[in-house]
Amino acid sequence: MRKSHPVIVRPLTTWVTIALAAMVFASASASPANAATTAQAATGPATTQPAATQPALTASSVPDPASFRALDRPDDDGSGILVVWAKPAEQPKDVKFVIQVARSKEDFRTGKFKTREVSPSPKILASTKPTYFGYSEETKGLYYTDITPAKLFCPEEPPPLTTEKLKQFADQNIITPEQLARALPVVAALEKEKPATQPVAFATTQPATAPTTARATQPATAPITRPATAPATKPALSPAEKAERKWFAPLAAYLEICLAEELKAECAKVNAEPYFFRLAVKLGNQTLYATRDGEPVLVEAGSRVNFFKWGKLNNLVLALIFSAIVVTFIEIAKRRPGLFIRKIAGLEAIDEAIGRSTEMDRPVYFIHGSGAVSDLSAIASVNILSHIAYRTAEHDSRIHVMNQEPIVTAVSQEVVQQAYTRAGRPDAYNPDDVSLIAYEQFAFVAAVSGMMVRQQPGAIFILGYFGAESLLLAETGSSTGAIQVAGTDAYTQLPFFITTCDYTLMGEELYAASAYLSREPRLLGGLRGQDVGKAFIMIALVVGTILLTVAVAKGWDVAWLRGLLKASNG
Amino acid sequence: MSDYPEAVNIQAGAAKRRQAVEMGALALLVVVFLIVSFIRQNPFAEGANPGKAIGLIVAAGLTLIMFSFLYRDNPLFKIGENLYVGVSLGYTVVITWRDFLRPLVYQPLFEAPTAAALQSSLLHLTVPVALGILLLGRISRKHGWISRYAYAILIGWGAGVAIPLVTNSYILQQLTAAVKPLQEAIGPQAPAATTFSQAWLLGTAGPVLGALVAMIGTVAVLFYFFFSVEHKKLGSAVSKLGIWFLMVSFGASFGYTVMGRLSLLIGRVNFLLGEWLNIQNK
Amino acid sequence: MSTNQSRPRYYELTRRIIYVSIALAVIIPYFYNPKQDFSPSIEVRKVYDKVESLSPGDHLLISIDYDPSSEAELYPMSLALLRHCFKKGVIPIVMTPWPTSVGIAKKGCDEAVADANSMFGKKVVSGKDYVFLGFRPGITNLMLKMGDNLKGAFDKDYYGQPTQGMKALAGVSSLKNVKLLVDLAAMGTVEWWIAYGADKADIPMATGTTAVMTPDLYPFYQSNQLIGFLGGLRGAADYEKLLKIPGRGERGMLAQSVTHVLIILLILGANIHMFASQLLRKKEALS
Amino acid sequence: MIFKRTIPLLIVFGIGVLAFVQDYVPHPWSTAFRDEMTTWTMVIGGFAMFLGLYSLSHMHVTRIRRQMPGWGYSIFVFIGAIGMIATGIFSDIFGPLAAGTKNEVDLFDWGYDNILIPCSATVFSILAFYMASAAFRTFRARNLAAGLLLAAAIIVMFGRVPVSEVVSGWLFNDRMVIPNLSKAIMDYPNLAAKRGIMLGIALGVISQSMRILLGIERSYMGGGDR
Repeated sequence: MRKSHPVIVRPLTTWVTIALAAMVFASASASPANAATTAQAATGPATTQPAATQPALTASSVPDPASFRALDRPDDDGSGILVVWAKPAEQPKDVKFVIQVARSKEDFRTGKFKTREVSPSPKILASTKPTYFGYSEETKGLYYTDITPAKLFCPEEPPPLTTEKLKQFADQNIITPEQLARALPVVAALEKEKPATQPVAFATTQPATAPTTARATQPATAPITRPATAPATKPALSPAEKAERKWFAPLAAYLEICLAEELKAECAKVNAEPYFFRLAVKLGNQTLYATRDGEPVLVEAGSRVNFFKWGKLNNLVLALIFSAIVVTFIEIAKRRPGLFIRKIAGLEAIDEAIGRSTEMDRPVYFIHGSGAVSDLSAIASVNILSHIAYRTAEHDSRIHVMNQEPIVTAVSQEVVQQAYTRAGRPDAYNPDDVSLIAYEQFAFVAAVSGMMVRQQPGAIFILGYFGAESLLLAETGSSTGAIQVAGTDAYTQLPFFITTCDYTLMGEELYAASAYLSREPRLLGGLRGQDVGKAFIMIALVVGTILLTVAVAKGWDVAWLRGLLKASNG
Repeated sequence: MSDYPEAVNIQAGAAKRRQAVEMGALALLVVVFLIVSFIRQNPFAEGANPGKAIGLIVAAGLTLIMFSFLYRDNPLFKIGENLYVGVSLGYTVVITWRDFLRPLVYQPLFEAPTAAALQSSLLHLTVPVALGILLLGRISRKHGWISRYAYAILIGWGAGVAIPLVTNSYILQQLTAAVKPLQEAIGPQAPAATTFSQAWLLGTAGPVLGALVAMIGTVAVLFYFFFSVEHKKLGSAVSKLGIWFLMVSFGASFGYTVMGRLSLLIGRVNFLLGEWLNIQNK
Repeated sequence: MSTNQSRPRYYELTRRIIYVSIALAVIIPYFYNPKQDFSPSIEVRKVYDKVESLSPGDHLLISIDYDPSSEAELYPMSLALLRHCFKKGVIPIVMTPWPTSVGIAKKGCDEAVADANSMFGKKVVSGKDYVFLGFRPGITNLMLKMGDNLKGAFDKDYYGQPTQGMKALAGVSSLKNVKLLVDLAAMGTVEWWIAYGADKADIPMATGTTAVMTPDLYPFYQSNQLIGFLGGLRGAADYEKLLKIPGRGERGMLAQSVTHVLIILLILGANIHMFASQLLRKKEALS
Repeated sequence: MIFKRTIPLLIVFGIGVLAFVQDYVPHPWSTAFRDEMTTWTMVIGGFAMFLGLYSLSHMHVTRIRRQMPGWGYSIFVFIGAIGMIATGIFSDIFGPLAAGTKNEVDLFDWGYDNILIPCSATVFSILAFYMASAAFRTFRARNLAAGLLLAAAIIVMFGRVPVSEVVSGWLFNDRMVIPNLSKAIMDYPNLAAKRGIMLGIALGVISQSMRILLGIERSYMGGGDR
């Protein structure tokens, strides 16, 4: 339901009417000449301030009209326009820049424009956004602001579901006449219950909208969460009324999504139109426009849908460079096999541990981390599992694979089954040996710890991504006297594995394992590529620091160098 | 699963006797626990909230059972462990249904309020639902491979997304923080140094030295991880430096974490003493 | 590598001695509350000073973003903050975006209300001196909604009283009217509260987090998006110290000190033992 | 072979490339694709729950059926699971069996509060004991590296608690020496190692992703090209 795209789009005229109505009050007395008082009336208390305490605004506080420009924000989905102007010669305290936005030149005259006020600060300097404005010296004297027309011209929330809306939906064949007839009394009753200004709040108790919020808000670190249910607050209703409301709830949720989608489409449309801008400075109740030939300067711009996030250019280049290095070395390795690779003790120990386990007639434990199958650490551990399962099958030893994630369980079962087949003992594979032990982090710990103490494994492999369970597992494991090999890319858990396990694969060694174990030339080539990448980073680190230190000492401007390494979110 | 004999390390007769003694002790402990619980939290007292009181007793009992594993494995722990596994399983099933399957699959397909809604649900859900069903093919031993289609999607997505993600959050963010002029290491409001710790640890000289140490350490650690360089001569010296940095870091992280973990234990003690035994410590 | 059978007896013994001593080191301080000497960190002091600077009748919003599993570290913070509010006459608005946190949030309010009576002799009344809004779903959406219309986001408080016209909420129409926002979080909600709550409404914000999460907060503190923060049990203890009302935080710090020193002594003892036996062996080899 | 291996590998490649590209494209199509994929992963993840349920139950049912040692305890798994599922169904306002409003605290919540939370909090808190015993057992200054580990651990551990202020007051006549030293260790050497490991991991991830996308790394599909 969340994904539904209503086919209808509410006629544009409806919105225009609403927008017009909303502006009637503001525009009643407004004309271009006294637009300032209108804007200022909104902020209120300024009128009561004695004018004497305010220094007068002079022409030198007005930005150069020639510098005033508006342009498409270059790396977005068509929702933003950048407005730029030069820093004026003088900036009295508490001065504000006022940007007025309208759909047409006419609208300025009739007062149908929206305003955005910005206080001058170093934060709005164009030089803070090199992605948009580059690194030229000029940007240090330019101010900018980001304008999303939909935020100014569209309502923030979709309209409430009213009886009229319901009728409209019926007209548009979204709901059937029968549904309309049944829903009307419910909506009418609900409208009466709620204060007029509040929307009918089904969405808060309706699960149909839950996935959207669940996805957007589920934090990575969130512990177990329970579903969202609001306390119900209802007046006494007859059973029949209750039943009707229950029937209506899913429909209402769906229609509310329709309304939201309509608003979204409307916003996209509003964003796509071209707009006109004027610039003024405001201090208390004084306003001065940036003018040319006595008329306020007008600039025009429209927002476009773009195809590249320019802020991520360095990210893309770096990702491509590293990928290219890896691919190159894979190719080289194909032609020249036998690349050198240093000894990794933790991986050398695998065979020894399995051998010892076999001698003592004890099982081998393989404990997966909590990563999902799309986490690369889980794949890396599965790759090692493939090797370990093959060896245990050869030795006729028994392996137990412990999982806490169902899909990793499935992949592990596949891998172990294949490994047993390769070793020529397909019948020895028992699906119960590769099992989900428990769903929750600490239930997993309790169950695995219990099994360890009871079965006394000879070798324990703890590989993947781990949270706090790392030490709990490793310490119990060490008390059983088994050889323990751990490996994780969770930096915070490494100290615990280092102290309690016999061998630890640290960070990238976990990823190197499958190449190391298989000695396949192409995989080894990937490792060599990784090393070249590391050298690249080491050089960047040292040279970059020296360059910047010298630059600061000499007073050079190397903002671009920092921009080169700047991370960009979003 | 556990068809290995449980580790028996004492001779049979002695073991039996010991087992009997242990069972007796456990039974005694349970009785004592219940008596104490009912004295401190009587669910049937007047004005008591029986749900809450029984809840407290159960929670306290499970807390003690889980701690009993520290002494040794015992029947009560086995019960607690399996119950815990079961409850967490049931909990996950319910939550998966409530938060994912019902709103994402069941309601859009089987409770679609209108024809248009159903159509759009079919459009968006047919493939993932089919993949989800393919995943269940894993249950079959022979046709397990059909589940590959489902996880191929997840693995491909994970691998593709990972590259820009780690480039941003691991490489670029680390480089942004690491590549800085040394002058910046000195904070804008470096205190005037009057004591040793201010001068050296927070003042001016310390941070610059610290920034240098951090840079050298990073390079040394990176070098330690080189796979294609044998650790000999100069290489051996640098990688040794890398190991030293790693060791200091691991020691520090270990020491840093102790406090957080102890807080959890303090929390449990507060629960047992303050809530279950109801001992106020004001 | 030895197995259980061949493992020397004293291994199991030392293990149990360690467990028992740790348990005692945590349990005994529960009953004692001596004066401890430590200086509160600057980050905590800033939060305290901010609350101290509020005048009676000002509002402070506390979001409870932890569930019972993080009670040990964050509950003392809730208590200290609420006590401070009641002491000053500041009106705390308590809410949670997590259904699992309602119980613990309510517990904190009830305990602080009782304390206000016994400690400051004030009769604190729900709806007049504080508000407990309970839980609403939506998390980020809820934050945005509160930024626009707080009484719309929570039309009733936890006890079913309508927020419209509530005495405690006089003058509060949105987050913008709140003087300080405090997020007590064990989950990754701090970033959301910064982005969707404090930054949007342009109000100061502080946090209280678990010790593990705290180091990640420094960037926000440096950029002034957080005026200060309470980190782990130590943060709670610092706040209690400033407030001069000892509580679980300070008592917890006693247990922490004792246990930390105990562990350090254990490590040192083990090392002395190791060196001593090495020396002894060398002597034996010589003789 | 085509259906068993080639097509899945092509899927991995195709989805992987699209996933890579979408991160750099702000266009609404890219957002729509990402949303679609998120839904897919959530739906597949939802079905995976059945797989986990099957795997776990199968293991315990086999234990009970074959009367393996300790099989009686497996019954408690089903008691817990069925109890939670039943209360989950009965106490859910949208469930098939309950109508009307949700009670203040229902049985499902009761199970969560009084079984799940205490168990996980207690198992978690056992860490405090394990940290002490692990430290006692392994923090021995056998060589320089181990000595550094030990020294850093002791300094940081001590610097975190209030006593360190008193002690550094006695020893150095400067209350903050030990806490500040502990902070300096966290800020510089610790940061350096952490950074080195993270950068290394990043390259490992990129290299592994490339190997997976190109189909060179395929052990997860049963491996066996050796």
